[in-house]
Amino acid sequence: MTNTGAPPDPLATADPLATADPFATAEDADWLPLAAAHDDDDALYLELDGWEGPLDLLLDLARRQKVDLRRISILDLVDQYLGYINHARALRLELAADYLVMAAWLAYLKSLMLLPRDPEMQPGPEELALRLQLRLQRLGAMREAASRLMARDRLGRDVFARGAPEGITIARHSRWTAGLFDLIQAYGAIKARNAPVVHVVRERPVITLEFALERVARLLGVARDWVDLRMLLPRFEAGADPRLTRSALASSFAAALELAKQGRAEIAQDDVFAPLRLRAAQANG
Amino acid sequence: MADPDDDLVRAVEATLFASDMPLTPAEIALHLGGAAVHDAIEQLAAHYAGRGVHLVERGGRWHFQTAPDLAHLLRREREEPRRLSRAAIEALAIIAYHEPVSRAEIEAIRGVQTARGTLDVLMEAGWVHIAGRRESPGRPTIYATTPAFLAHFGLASRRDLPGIDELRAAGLLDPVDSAYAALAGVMPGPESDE
Amino acid sequence: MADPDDDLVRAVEATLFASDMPLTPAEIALHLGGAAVHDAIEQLAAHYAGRGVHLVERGGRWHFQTAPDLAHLLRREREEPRRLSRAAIEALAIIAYHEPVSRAEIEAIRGVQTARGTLDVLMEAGWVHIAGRRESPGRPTIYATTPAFLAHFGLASRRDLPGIDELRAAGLLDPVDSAYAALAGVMPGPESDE
Repeated sequence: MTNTGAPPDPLATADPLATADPFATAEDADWLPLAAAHDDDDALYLELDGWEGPLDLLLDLARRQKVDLRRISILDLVDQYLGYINHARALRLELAADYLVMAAWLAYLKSLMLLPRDPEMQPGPEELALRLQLRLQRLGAMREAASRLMARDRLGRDVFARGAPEGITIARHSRWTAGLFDLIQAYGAIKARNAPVVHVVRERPVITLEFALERVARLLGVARDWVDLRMLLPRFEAGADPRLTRSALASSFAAALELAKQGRAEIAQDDVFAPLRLRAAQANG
Repeated sequence: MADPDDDLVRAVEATLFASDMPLTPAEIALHLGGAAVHDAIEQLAAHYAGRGVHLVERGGRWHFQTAPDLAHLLRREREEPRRLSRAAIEALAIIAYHEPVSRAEIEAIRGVQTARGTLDVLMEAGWVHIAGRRESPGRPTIYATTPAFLAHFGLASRRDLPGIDELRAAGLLDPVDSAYAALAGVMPGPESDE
Repeated sequence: MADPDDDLVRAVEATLFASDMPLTPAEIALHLGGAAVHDAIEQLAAHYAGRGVHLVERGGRWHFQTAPDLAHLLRREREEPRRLSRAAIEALAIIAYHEPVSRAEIEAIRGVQTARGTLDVLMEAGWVHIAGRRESPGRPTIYATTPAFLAHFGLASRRDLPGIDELRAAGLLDPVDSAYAALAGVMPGPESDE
């Protein structure tokens, strides 16, 4: 993204190849198995001796000029690069595209440097050359820094931490808490749980269907008049569990349906949610 | 430091430090190209004698270890209040009311198995101890409460534990169902009306 | 030995010896009940300076390690099963010298794309971590080195990176754009010419 080696606009029309970014192309491998990089004839490394892309090859060629990177001749470097690529082609080595892109770009740079200067051109060939040089310096600096870093006394290779440290730990010590009430309540619960089992089947707060059936049938008797179902519910004292009332309504309704099904009662409702009316079945009526 | 003896001492020191297991003098010597390491080991052991780390021999093998008086530094204690589990407090209650009891008896009273860890927790808390073995088949271990138990629960003696009658009066012996019903406010059954 | 200062030195020594990871002075102090450990650490580092084991600081954390000059005696015979690739080594150096740095910036320096796995390898080794995002268009992820990186390469801090001062003075840690601008005597950025 911060690729400053991007060719200027004129370059784009002059050579479509050069519009491609001459840098940032090849991908690289991550962990090398020991000394295996040369054995597998990876087409990407194409016998180019394992250069990681054209900038890497350029840096290596620049170093062969045996001068400070700030003083290298870019023209010589371009010639060396193009010579190398031509040589590789002559040997029918398969060259990765990015090396060729770089070759085209460098050939264009060389032509700019040799031709009479066009003052309109921005950036000019000097700037392109200088930027290339700056990039080579930066890559060279990092490559050197990397090798100095790797040559340091490394933990686990040259220097060692203690082989069998005892380790220091923070022991969590639990302080258990419980109160006397917890204790006697727990005991009470056990005692209650295991008290001599006297099963008293408690009456649940429900009106069973059997109960309702018997009751509704009895109250309905032979009534010829319509009776509101609610009038047939058992009466509870004030404050009684409301669930009991609901249960009575539900089972009485079910009982009414059952009686109707048996042909012993008739049911009528004038409207949705209107009171449900009930009367004894009229003989053949 | 330029003394070759010192270099050997340093090499032995580093070898023992980096090793992940105690080493015999022969193993150390093997590491160091067959040098005679006996004196160097003696020198090192003497050097470390007063320090926070000692060079010690165990069964012919040497290794560094924390000075015994500083071993407590390796474990920093941190106290965390934790509530007893329901199983633990029930087991504790049974022990308190019935002691001494065996694990089988605790389980018989609780009606469920008691995990091994439950009694460990009570012993770790210092409230229960092993009170011997019962002279019965299998000679099971029996458990009882400790003075620390009484102290923690504010009891002068086990006789201060409320008796069954008091528990009943406090409603703590009510069967679970009726206790639940009382809480839910349910009327006992529909009245039989006319 | 009865000197309380000595006791503290011994305690710090034992703690650092026993720890299986480098410790900050604050961590040591926490372990020793909040004592002021700075002087004790200094004393210990001085005591061990000439010995086979050194007490070293790496990124604010202290640990014992064998003396570097004994490496030839201690180097493990068995080969490392895997070695860092050149790509990974270069990416690591670029991160260390430029941190925090984005992937695009690494690629701009190396001139090749960085395979996705390369940075993962460095993070898996524990030497590099994600240091957030840059507040610039695209908000790219930025990377930086870890204390484990400093420990592995024997650096007390990033200032100890070999040659970092010279590189900075020569402008070699600045991007090409600003370096060019400085050389050409122009402001960075696109020139607005006719």
